[in-house]
Amino acid sequence: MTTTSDAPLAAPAADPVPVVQMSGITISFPGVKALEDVALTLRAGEIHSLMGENGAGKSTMIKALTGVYQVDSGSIRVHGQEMTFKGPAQAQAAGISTVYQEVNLCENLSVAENIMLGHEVRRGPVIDWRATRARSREHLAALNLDIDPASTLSSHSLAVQQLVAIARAMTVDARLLILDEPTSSLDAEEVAQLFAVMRTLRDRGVAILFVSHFLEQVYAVSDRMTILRNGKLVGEYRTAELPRMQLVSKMIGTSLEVLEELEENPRRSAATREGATPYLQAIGLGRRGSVQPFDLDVYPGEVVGLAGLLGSGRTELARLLAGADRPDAGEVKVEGRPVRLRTPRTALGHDIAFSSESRKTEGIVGDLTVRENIVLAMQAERGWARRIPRRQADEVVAKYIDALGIRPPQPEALVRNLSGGNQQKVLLARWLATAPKLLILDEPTRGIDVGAKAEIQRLVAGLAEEGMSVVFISAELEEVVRLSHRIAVMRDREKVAEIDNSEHVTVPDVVSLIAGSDVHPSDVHA
Amino acid sequence: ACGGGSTEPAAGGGSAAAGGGGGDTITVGFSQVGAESGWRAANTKSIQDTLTEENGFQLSFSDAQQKQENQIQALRSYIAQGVDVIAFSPVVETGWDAVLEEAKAAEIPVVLTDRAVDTADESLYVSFIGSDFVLEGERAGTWVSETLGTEPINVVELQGTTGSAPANDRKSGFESAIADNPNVTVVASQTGNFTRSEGRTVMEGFLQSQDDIDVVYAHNDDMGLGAIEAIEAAGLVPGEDIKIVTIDAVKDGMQALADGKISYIVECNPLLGPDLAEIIKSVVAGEEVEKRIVVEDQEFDQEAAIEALPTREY
Amino acid sequence: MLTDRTDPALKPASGAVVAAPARDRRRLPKLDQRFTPMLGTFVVLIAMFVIGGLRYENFLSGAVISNLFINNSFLIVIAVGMTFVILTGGIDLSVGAVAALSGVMAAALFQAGWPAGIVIPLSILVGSLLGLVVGLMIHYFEIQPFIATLAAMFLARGLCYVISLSSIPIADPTVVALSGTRWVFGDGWTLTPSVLIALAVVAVAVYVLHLTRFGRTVYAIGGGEHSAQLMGLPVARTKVLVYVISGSCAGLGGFLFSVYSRSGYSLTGVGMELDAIAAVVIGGTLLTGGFGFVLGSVLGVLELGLIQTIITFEGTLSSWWTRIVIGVLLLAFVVLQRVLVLRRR
Amino acid sequence: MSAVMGVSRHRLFWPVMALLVLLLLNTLRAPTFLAIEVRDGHLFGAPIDILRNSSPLLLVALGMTLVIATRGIDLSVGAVVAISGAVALSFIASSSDPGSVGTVLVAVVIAVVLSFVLGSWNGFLVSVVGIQPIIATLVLMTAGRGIAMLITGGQITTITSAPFRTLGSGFLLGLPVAVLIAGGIFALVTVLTRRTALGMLIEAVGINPAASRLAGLRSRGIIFLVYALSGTFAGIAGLLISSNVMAADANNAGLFIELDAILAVVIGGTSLAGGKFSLSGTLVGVLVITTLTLTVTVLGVPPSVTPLFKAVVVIAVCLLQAPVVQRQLRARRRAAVPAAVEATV
Ligand SMILES: Nc1ncnc2c1ncn2[C@@H]1O[C@H](COP(=O)(O)OP(=O)(O)OP(=O)(O)O)[C@@H](O)[C@H]1O
Ligand SMILES: Nc1ncnc2c1ncn2[C@@H]1O[C@H](COP(=O)(O)OP(=O)(O)OP(=O)(O)O)[C@@H](O)[C@H]1O
Ligand SMILES: [Mg+2]
Ligand SMILES: [Mg+2]
Repeated sequence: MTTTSDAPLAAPAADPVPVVQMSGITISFPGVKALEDVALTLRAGEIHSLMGENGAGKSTMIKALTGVYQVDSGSIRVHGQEMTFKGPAQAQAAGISTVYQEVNLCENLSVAENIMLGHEVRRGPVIDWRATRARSREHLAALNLDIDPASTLSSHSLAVQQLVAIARAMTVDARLLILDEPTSSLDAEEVAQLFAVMRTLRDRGVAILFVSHFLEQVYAVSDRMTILRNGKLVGEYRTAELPRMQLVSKMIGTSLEVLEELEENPRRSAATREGATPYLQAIGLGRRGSVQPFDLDVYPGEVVGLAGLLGSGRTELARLLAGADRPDAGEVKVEGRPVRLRTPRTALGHDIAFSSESRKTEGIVGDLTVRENIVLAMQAERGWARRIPRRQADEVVAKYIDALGIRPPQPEALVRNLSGGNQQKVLLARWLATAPKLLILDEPTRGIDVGAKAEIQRLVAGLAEEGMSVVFISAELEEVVRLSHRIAVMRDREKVAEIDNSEHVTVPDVVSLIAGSDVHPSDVHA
Repeated sequence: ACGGGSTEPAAGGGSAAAGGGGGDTITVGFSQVGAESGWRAANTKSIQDTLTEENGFQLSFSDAQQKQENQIQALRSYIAQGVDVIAFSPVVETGWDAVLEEAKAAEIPVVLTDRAVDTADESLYVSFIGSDFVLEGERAGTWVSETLGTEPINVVELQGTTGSAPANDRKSGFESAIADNPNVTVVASQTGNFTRSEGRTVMEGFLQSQDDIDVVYAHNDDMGLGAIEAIEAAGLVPGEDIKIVTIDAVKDGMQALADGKISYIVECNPLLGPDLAEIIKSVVAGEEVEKRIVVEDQEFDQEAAIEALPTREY
Repeated sequence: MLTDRTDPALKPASGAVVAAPARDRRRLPKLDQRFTPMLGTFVVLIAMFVIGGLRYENFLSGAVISNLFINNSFLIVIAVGMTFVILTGGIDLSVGAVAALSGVMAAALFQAGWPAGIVIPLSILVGSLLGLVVGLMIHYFEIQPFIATLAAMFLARGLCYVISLSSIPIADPTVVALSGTRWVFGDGWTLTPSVLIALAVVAVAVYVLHLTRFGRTVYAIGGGEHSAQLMGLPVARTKVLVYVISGSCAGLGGFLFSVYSRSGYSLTGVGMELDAIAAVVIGGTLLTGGFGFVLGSVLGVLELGLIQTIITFEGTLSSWWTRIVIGVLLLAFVVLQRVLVLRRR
Repeated sequence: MSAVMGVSRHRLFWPVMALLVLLLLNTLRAPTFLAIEVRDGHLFGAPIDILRNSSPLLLVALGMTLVIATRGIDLSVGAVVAISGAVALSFIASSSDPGSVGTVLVAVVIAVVLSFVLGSWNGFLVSVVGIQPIIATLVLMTAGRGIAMLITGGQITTITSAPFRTLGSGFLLGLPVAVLIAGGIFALVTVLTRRTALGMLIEAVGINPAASRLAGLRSRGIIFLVYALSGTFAGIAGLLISSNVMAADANNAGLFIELDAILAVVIGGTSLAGGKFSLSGTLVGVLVITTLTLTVTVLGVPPSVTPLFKAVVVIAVCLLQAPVVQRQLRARRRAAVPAAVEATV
């Protein structure tokens, strides 16, 4: 640990005129000062990471730059010229292309249109659809994505949508490309592909602003980083000169405990299941066009991880277990008794809770408060007539705001106004509050900062220890391997294997299963 | 093609018979304005009850729901069906030339009921049966002017639906009748949309804003009946503290007149069926008919009402 | 079939990169899904024609079908404008009153001796102007479309009354010629200038919605206004323009109606906005925006017209039965369409 | 000072201001406008008239608020008003003893139950069949008046029955019975939605139906319920309206009441996009509309400009509530406050 790496950098050596220079940026929302006197400098030919915990103000900073929010004070210079953008359209015209944190595309339109809207190839005033589609296909190909550009966006999983959003950002010949958590639901391969593209762009002289909670990714790709904490600037650093531990301590502002915890997180091994009845048993459960019939047992106190590539059908499998979609084959037993999970409500009645991967469309109820969002499922279970008494609700809400570190810690805040990561925490709180016996978590750690991620992992482990069953889906295989007692592997919408987790199982083992090559037969029940 | 009884046994009647026609029965297509009021319902009933098969008619009836386009479409459809006579109560006064020319070209005589059409070419229809709205307003005005206007009086007016022909005409008729009597002043005038509840609400407003109201002139009985409710609710006595004059003479209005709550009613007779039947018969027989047949409208005061009430049909 | 060529989703993109077979299996029904509501309307329409044809004499004739278009040309135009608005997730309640205003104004100006060359554009422009005001109110003052257009409805109706309380006949030679001209093709098939104008409006609308950036922005706004904004699309301008279009269509529709009836009257078009909205929704457009087609709206108008035709052909219904039967037919149409859509899914 | 500013920032500040301004206008025209006197032990005066005339609209608007909160709309309330009145009055008119309390009670129960059934029908179409609310309720809107006419035979059914008259025109404890009924139901709905979790669940369904479903809400049941309630309240409103004039007018009872109700809901600050709703806001909205109607008469606005006048008021209220205007006003006030402080020093 040297002193130089700790101190903010001196004046940038390279390009005298940065692509974007923001200084003294202050933005407040009713009740929250989201940003206070923050500066950010983006230079041509550099990948710059914006770091900070959930709610630190990263997305707000980006929106300030692109004119979504108007700054209360501060200046924005683009190529040395003072600018105030009235909206994203103007920022785009000035060569700033952005992928916002929540996928902001039009689900009703085709993939091609989402990529090309506003830049369609035209012949005179008429859109040339053939050329437009061809162009969009090129952009998709750059990301190694071979989907039909004419298909409707809503027919694709969130990850694909995220890639489409990135492809869209590439259509503009941008001088600055902003990516706000673009990798949160991508798997390793896609991330690598994205990074390759980012590097190419950087070498071409494009400035890139990158936001991610994955420290590996930040270290792998970025040249420089700016750290925010609680809406205030901590400093700007060269990546190579800032060790991880220090980065985390700067983001969190205190000791390094959390990260250590993350590292020493106990390795799960298979629980004893002899003689036990599975809490949930799926027998030949399937749905045409969505998941091939599969068998799956989840025992009390067990974490079952689902591993698979993008679009391998993990989400669809989870939805069948949660009553969100109706199966057309097979049966489900809960504690040995056959049940029919017709709706999420019936599943909830059997103490099965499901947290969806799309928090914006299927998770939060934006215009309700944090309190209401947290008690929603609890209330649904009790029925409308018996309102949860205010005091009990307050207790539950306070407990989870505290336990999950939801920020701002105001029960009356509208969930819509929370940062992405904090919205995710609210959702978790909603499900935990129902005290489920089986908790199905689809990408629960998406967009959550390191500290909170460790917190959630510990929480899941702890819940399992107390006897709760958990089905855990994550794009991060490490996480799956670290947490699960058992891992079900999905490929092409089919459950292809199941491994009992142990010390010997490694991420590459799982990867090879996903890829379709063989592993130690002893661990596999295909 | 006509599927006959096999597909729709219940529907065999209407169109098949209309098509088969011939004989003595006269096929008539009648397009009604709509069913917007009790008056209209009585009018419809009178026509449907008169133009029956026993009386030698085959009636094809349609309700335009106050839409001119529906009515034009109905007329075209009658032309296509080749009825013997078309009769209709136009929704609006203007805009009929084109379709009437088509009827003329198809040599189908057209009889207007209740409301006139505004056309330069009077040969487009053979006859118009109906009341004269302006005259109704005049008669109401004359009565007010002559009976009550011997001393200075304040009149409030409850108008019909803004822009509708009866509202326009009854207003102007009344105005012209009271024009030379300086004693009669219309102090407030507002639309009550021909309905009781709006008549009541508007009257409540008048009672709040006007210090001294002597007479209410309502464009129909219903608004007058609504006004009675408002006057009674205000602790006044209709017929004594405030006199009410209305037009229409439906049963409820006549009852109120007999009870002394309304002071005077000018009739607007909806029972056009018999007159219409007669005209149609003459037209089909090729006889000359009068271009304008003004329906016999009576006027009622309390005594007349008591006398007429037991035999009142609508 | 202009859309065939223009909409990306219609053709299975021949040159597409090969997708996984599992995905392909799902895509086929997916593709249809956007068209099923419209197809549903179409199938129901055909079914009604067949049933009507079996039930009534002369029902399945060129005259009846031609009349369906002739009697509804103005509604087609208005529904086209409404489609734009509803596609963005808005609604326009003012169209009926604006149509009346346009007609009354035209009639009044003709009465005052103005030439058709000035009156016709003016009567359309008055709609555009009101639409502009409404659009600005909705976008810049963030007033909900329902309320802004309701206020515009009062406003337009009020202006009608101010111009004239009674109906004004139109004697202008151009209008008389327009309303008198009919081209007859053989067995009852007829075309009028109004129908031609309406069809032209439909064609232009299809072109604009599917082949211009503006049109795609309309759909994008319906899919998510916020997203569209973040994508850097000209949301403000598009939203305002959509109401201008609807206003202009209402103006043109009102003028066509005044041609149809050769008069202007301040009470015309009461409830026409509901007819237009119903037609658009029956045609498969979602009120929440983003999904739907102009051609669907045309089918919707024809469907409503067909209900009216059936009522007339029935000929024995009393006033109240007329309403009940209209309600029941409407119900039958939408439920049947719903069933067709569900089935195909 | 800050208290004043706090008040002016309240959601309902501008609607309440609009109400006060209207009352002021009336008082200027008729100085005794606000006076309430006691006649025969009853309160009497324009404010009482306003309250009594607001009662039916308030009932309809209450149901409408809940329906709108779920992203729906109920166009059929006017028809239900007509049917309810028609059924009750036909029953009373045909009974042997129209004046007995028993007869009236039975009539009221029949009408309310029938309205509940009609509301449930809408709920069924929307929540189970899945038809878009505007079309689903359009069916009953169209057919409903036909049904009402069928019941009354197209005539206006008139009755004389003292107990029934009490509903609309009677007094209890000095207050109009109608006001007590509407007030009681208002209180009931407030308790029902705010003392139980129903309000929150309705809002959740309106804001994000997909998320609500996954959270385990029975959204079908909730949607069904709000339409059933809307129908029931409309039915009670129908009883009040028909009792008001002691007649059932199938054609005109409750005509366009749906528009007034929606307007009231929106003036009260509930968004048509669904979600958060405010019952007190609806109450204020209803009072604004009823007062506006009375104002037109009191001020002597000529009928031909009445719609214009209404449009201006509606636009003014909405513009003042518009976020943009609010921000401007706030900024101006902020600027003005320091100056004022300086002046006092
Ligand atoms: N529109 C808004 N209204 C009120 N508060 C807001 C609004 N937008 C953001 N905030 C608040 O501003 C703060 C910063 O949020 P921001 O979205 O920038 O965080 P972030 O750093 O992007 O977090 P995450 O990693 O979770 O995405 C948060 O406390 C958030 O609640
Ligand atoms: N309704 C649909 N129609 C067509 N394809 C669909 C539909 N729903 C999902 N898909 C496709 O099916 C695949 C499986 O989706 P699913 O969400 O189950 O994947 P997953 O394993 O959860 O992956 P992830 O959530 O990481 O994207 C995706 O590639 C998606 O594009
Ligand atoms: Mg963020
Ligand atoms: Mg998934």
